[in-house]
Amino acid sequence: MSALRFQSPIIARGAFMFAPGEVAPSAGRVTVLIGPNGGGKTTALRAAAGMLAPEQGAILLDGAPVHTMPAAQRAARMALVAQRPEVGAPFSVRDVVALGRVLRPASPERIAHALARSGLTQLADRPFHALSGGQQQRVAVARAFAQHEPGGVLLLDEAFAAVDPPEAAALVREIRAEAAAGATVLAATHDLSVASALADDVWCIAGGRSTAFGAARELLTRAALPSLLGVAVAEAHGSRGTIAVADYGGILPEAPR
Amino acid sequence: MSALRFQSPIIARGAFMFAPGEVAPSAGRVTVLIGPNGGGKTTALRAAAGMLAPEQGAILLDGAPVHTMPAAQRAARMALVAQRPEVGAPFSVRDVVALGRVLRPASPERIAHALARSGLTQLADRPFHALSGGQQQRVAVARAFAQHEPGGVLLLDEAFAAVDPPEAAALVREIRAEAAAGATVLAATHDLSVASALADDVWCIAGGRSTAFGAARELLTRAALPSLLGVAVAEAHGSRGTIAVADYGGILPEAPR
Amino acid sequence: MMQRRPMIGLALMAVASCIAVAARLLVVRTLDGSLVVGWPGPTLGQFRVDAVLVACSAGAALGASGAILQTLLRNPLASPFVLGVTSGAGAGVAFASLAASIAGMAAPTGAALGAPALAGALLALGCVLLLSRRHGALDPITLILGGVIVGAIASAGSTVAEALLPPERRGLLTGWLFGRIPEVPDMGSLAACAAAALGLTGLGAAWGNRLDGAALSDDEARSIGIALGPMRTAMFIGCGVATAATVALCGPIAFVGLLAPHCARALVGARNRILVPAAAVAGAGLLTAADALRQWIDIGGGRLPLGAVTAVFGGVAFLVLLRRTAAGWMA
Amino acid sequence: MMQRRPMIGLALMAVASCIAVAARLLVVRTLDGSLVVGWPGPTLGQFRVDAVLVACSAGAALGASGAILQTLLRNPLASPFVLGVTSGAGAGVAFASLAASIAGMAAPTGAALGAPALAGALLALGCVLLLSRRHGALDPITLILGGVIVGAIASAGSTVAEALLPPERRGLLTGWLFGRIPEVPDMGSLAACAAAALGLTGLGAAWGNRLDGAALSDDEARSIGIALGPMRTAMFIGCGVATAATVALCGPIAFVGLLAPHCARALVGARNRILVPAAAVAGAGLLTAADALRQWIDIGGGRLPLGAVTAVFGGVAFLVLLRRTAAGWMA
Amino acid sequence: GRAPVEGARTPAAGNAARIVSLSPALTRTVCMLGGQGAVVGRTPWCEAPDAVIVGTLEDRNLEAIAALHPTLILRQSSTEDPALETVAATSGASVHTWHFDRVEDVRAGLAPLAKLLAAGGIPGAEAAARDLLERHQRAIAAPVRTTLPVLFLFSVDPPMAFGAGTYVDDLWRTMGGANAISKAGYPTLTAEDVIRLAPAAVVVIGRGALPSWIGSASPVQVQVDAPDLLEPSARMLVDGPASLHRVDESIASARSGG
Ligand SMILES: Nc1ncnc2c1ncn2[C@@H]1O[C@H](COP(=O)(O)OP(=O)(O)OP(=O)(O)O)[C@@H](O)[C@H]1O
Ligand SMILES: Nc1ncnc2c1ncn2[C@@H]1O[C@H](COP(=O)(O)OP(=O)(O)OP(=O)(O)O)[C@@H](O)[C@H]1O
Ligand SMILES: [Mg+2]
Ligand SMILES: [Mg+2]
Repeated sequence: MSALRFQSPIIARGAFMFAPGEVAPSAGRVTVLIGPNGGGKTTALRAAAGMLAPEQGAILLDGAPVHTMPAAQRAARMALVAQRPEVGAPFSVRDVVALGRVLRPASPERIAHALARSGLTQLADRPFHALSGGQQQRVAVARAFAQHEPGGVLLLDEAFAAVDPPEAAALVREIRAEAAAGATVLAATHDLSVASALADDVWCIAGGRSTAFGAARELLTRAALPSLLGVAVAEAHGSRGTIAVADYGGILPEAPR
Repeated sequence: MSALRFQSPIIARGAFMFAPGEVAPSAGRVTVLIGPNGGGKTTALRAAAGMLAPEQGAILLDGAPVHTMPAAQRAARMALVAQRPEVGAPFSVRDVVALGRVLRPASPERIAHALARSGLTQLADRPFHALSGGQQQRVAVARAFAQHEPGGVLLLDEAFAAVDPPEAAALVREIRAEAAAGATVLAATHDLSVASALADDVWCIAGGRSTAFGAARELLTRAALPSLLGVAVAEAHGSRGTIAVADYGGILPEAPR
Repeated sequence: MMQRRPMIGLALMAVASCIAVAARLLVVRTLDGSLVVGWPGPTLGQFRVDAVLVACSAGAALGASGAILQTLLRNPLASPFVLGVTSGAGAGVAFASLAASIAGMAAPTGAALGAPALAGALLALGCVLLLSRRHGALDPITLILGGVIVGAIASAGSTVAEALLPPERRGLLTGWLFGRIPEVPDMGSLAACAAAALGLTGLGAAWGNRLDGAALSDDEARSIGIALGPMRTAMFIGCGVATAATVALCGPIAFVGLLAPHCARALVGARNRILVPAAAVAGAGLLTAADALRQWIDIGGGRLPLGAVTAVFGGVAFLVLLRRTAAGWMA
Repeated sequence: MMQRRPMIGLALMAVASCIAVAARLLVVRTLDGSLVVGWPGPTLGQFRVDAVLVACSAGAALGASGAILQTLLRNPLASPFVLGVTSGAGAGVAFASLAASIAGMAAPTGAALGAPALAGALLALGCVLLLSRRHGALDPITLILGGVIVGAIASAGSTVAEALLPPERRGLLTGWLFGRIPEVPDMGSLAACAAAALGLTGLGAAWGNRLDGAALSDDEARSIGIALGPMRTAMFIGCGVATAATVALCGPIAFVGLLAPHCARALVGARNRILVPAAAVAGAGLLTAADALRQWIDIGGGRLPLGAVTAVFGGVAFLVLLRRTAAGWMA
Repeated sequence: GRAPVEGARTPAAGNAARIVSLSPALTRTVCMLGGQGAVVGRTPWCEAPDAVIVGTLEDRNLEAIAALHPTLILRQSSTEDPALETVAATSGASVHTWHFDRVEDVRAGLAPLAKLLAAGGIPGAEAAARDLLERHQRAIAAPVRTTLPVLFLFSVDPPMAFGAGTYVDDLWRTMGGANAISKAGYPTLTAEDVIRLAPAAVVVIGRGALPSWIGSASPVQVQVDAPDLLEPSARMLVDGPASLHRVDESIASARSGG
């Protein structure tokens, strides 16, 4: 089980300063990142993946700073799904997913399993660029599945944003299963229903600072969320627990709107 | 008020065949497109914007086929927010938004107003590429606002997917206001809470075919949605009506998960 | 990096170009090695004025073409050269020389080279445009590759023609293929080139916002009302014709069309409304400055070839700007 | 278009290349104009064998470099030429010739050109790499622009040196700058080039999957474990050295490094594990075929220049593939 | 042991010379020494129509040369060509390299070349060489009338001149003339340079229309179609002075007439 730890890293990106303080997402749990656009969720995930060098402080993976770790070593323990996947060559879906194991042995079964987990089995031989937006996003998730080893770190940057509800439900199950198997999962999302299903813990980042870190049960509530996100929240009672939902308005029965 | 009409267009994209039959989104109403990944939502919106030429049938804007309409004329009546906005040059946010009026007079006030509606006033002079993913998506929406004239058509392809809840709430209000002012709005989304707030009508597309078209009140319900989308649905009661929400699971009180 | 004050950059470049013009008009180094400053009287003065007019027209046409092509092809390596037009013009001239030689006529020079250069350039442009029609629309990647290949084949054609020419005629052709700023230009060619430069710069500035729009994805560009296909075709033809006019006047002049837009972009930013005129000014200044430098440098073998001076001078200028602004092609 | 059967494409190319080799070895056009098939005996046969070895080594080195560079720079116009290495080598040779001329020594030829070519190439490569370090990592756009500019400046340097050379030495340099396949190569240079070609092809194939990974965004490439910075640097140096070895052996040979990868990509797809060897095979075949063709074609002025035959033959092959597969750089 | 070569011509009987010349100037000189029948291989620019083209100095076709079974291979260069030596060895030929820069180089090369031809079964060659040298000496003995500096251009766009130390400069100055260019070599000039030089006359060697600006450079402009002045061959030695005399006449009459 890997231990990921934000040790007061400070990262300046132009006018923006990322300074979340001390945060340690727990292994075996899913930590969901929420917060306003430009708050720093992507910055947090990229920094956790070693893509950004902190000017002060550090982000540690099992005690070692991630951004100075050799890429291959880091990749063996940590997989990232970027907010905007890019593939600059005419590869097939399977080719792209196999890249998750570019440095380690990749049995065809393993790749096939990763494809299946993201619902891509039918699409495996299609050119990546002939897929729809949501399908492409699922390819990136499948690549992370192929790369991920039990007990590693999974960093998901809005990996659900373009995914349809049934596939999102499947991905939620898969990711929770990884966490149950010991993975440290850090997932950014704006979708409170995804967050409700996925989160053990919630980390809220705004203006580059942590504004809250705690159990989902306490933070993903009608009481706590409005002050964290600045939006009205309603609650639905699903078959497997309470679901928080942003209240943008809804459907009024009969009466004209 | 513009009348947009899908007159049994048939568009083949590789193995995929888009053949939705006769569909006419109403002017003055918001039609929300839902459906599985790869179902054809983006194809529908691109075809509506005149980007794809139907092999049979047609998509008509006030009786004229959109894809043969001169681009400038079409742009004056129809604005598109693409699923994946791209800006290939180092422009500022304001520059990008001003492109919405590239062919028509653009008063600085109009651009400023469009920026304000997407919550970008503070970011107007930042380079587009220094924005976060959600901020970039809002820039694309602001460009469409700048372009849109009352009574025109707004085509939004998952324009909310990366947007944070308070800004999504604001955009929902702005878009509903446009519809109230006579716009024909066609918006694809996977987020049922956005759909609940936005939709007058719902158009469900799967496998390139329309699987349902009807009033949101009838389709965005716990009864209708599971068969349309293949996912369990819960309902929340917001301050302004019922909100449908995908039931991926939720937060269970106290007991360990 | 975002450019906040593009007008200041443009003004700076205009001033630098004016200095280059003044330098070319007023300073020479004579063959005996002394620098002479001053107006040389009407005859020689006319030479200098004409050379400046040629350098400014050609430089502006190449700079504006390069800026437009880099925007439209979304490739920082794009330049009038990649359209294949330059090589096409070279091949036109080479085959005209060969034909004259076979027919026993005098080798064509000066104005007589304008027609074959133009013919070769337009032929190459036509081939490239035909090759890169895909599903009815011009595809940037196919266009860029098609242009390079057509250019390569045309260059090969010139090489062959050159190899077949008798040696005493070959020098003439080789001299032409190096590119030069004629001090006594053919006035028709000069007028054509100046008109092309002005027209293209004006078009680029007037359509600057539409060109900006081409930086979006194809769908988004079309959705804001840009008729992408016709605009690409029109702009490519415009750039091709301007380049052809330049080659007819001066022969193939390398690098200006590549470097001037990058220098301009580093100073005024990426908005085409200002970038295209700025690239035209940069091209004019660069070529005039290179021609002026050529008049001053004497390393023992007579005047240096224009292309060499342009590449060194423009290259160094670009490298400085590249380092200084830490801005490149993007962001 | 997706390529389902890359191995078939590779086999096809290998067969075509073998045919080219056999053709170069066994077919010549005699003085009276007829094509004759047969083995000419040991002495002349050795010439043919050596020419084939040179063409295959050089073509393979250039093809593999081009494929790797196009992948790493994410630009279909990338080629060994844009690294500035080719022009750097040319400048090295030009200045060596000039120095020899000034020192009153005999003009360097053959093996004696290897050292200055290599020195010039490596110097240029070093400059490009230094220029394109940004925040410690190599930036593709800066590298591509820096390479073009350094190349332009180096070419200008050769032109200047050429202008300063006495005319009887100039021809030799010009001949060298055209590129040629020596029939009696310097064996050290040949061995170096062959080793570079094999090494680079092997490296490209072995690291093929990592190179594929470089097609992802920088973040994603790093996240799957690719040390992007070191890999880019290593690959650029590898391509630079291979190109330098080629130029030392044959002079600057244009287009092969640009065309061979595109031909290969059209036949075997974009996976580098196969693309790099395929581009090497394509380069070897292309250059050998061009050298063979050149022995057969006589349009009245002796053999055609190698560069011209390569450009026409390779260009036409590429255009056919481009049309046939309707596949290009992407998707 | 000579390797059997496909398409080879039958080797000539006895010691008859079979010459491959890789230099137009050397080809011309060989012909003037009576060896036109012996030239079997040439460059595209050599005037020896019976010979086949075997390439150029830089791009010689080794197989084609070997197939000709030459006895003499003539080059004009400042470097050696080891590969060519290898080929020559297979057919028992010898490779001879000259380096013609100045008039003296051409003069000095004449006797050795004639000796080679004589040894190759062209008996009159040595006498012809002596005769050529005599005619040359006679031709340059007559002084020119124009002593003011004259500019010799072999290209007008851009202007390129015969500078100091070139064979035209040598001839003209030996004949008492003065060259307007004091730089060595073949400098490229600008039109303004030419006008600033203000030579007594501008001489353009070659054909083709003269640009109008030449008129501003000097009141006297002379154009001569004198190929003998464009290559360092024996023809240059013999006919070059005559061409220069014609130039001198034109200059003199133009000056007195104007
Ligand atoms: N360039 C293309 N070439 C071939 N097929 C394509 C191409 N683009 C999309 N398709 C196919 O068209 C189908 C519909 O895609 P579309 O993008 O319209 O789906 P969508 O409903 O928008 O999905 P998503 O929810 O993922 O955005 C998909 O099956 C996809 O594979
Ligand atoms: N390349 C860059 N240069 C300068 N500033 C940047 C750059 N990329 C991001 N930023 C800034 O960093 C801040 C945080 O961005 P980040 O992408 O981490 O936000 P986020 O929380 O992921 O937002 P979103 O919900 O929109 O994805 C933003 O204010 C943005 O403007
Ligand atoms: Mg983000
Ligand atoms: Mg879509």
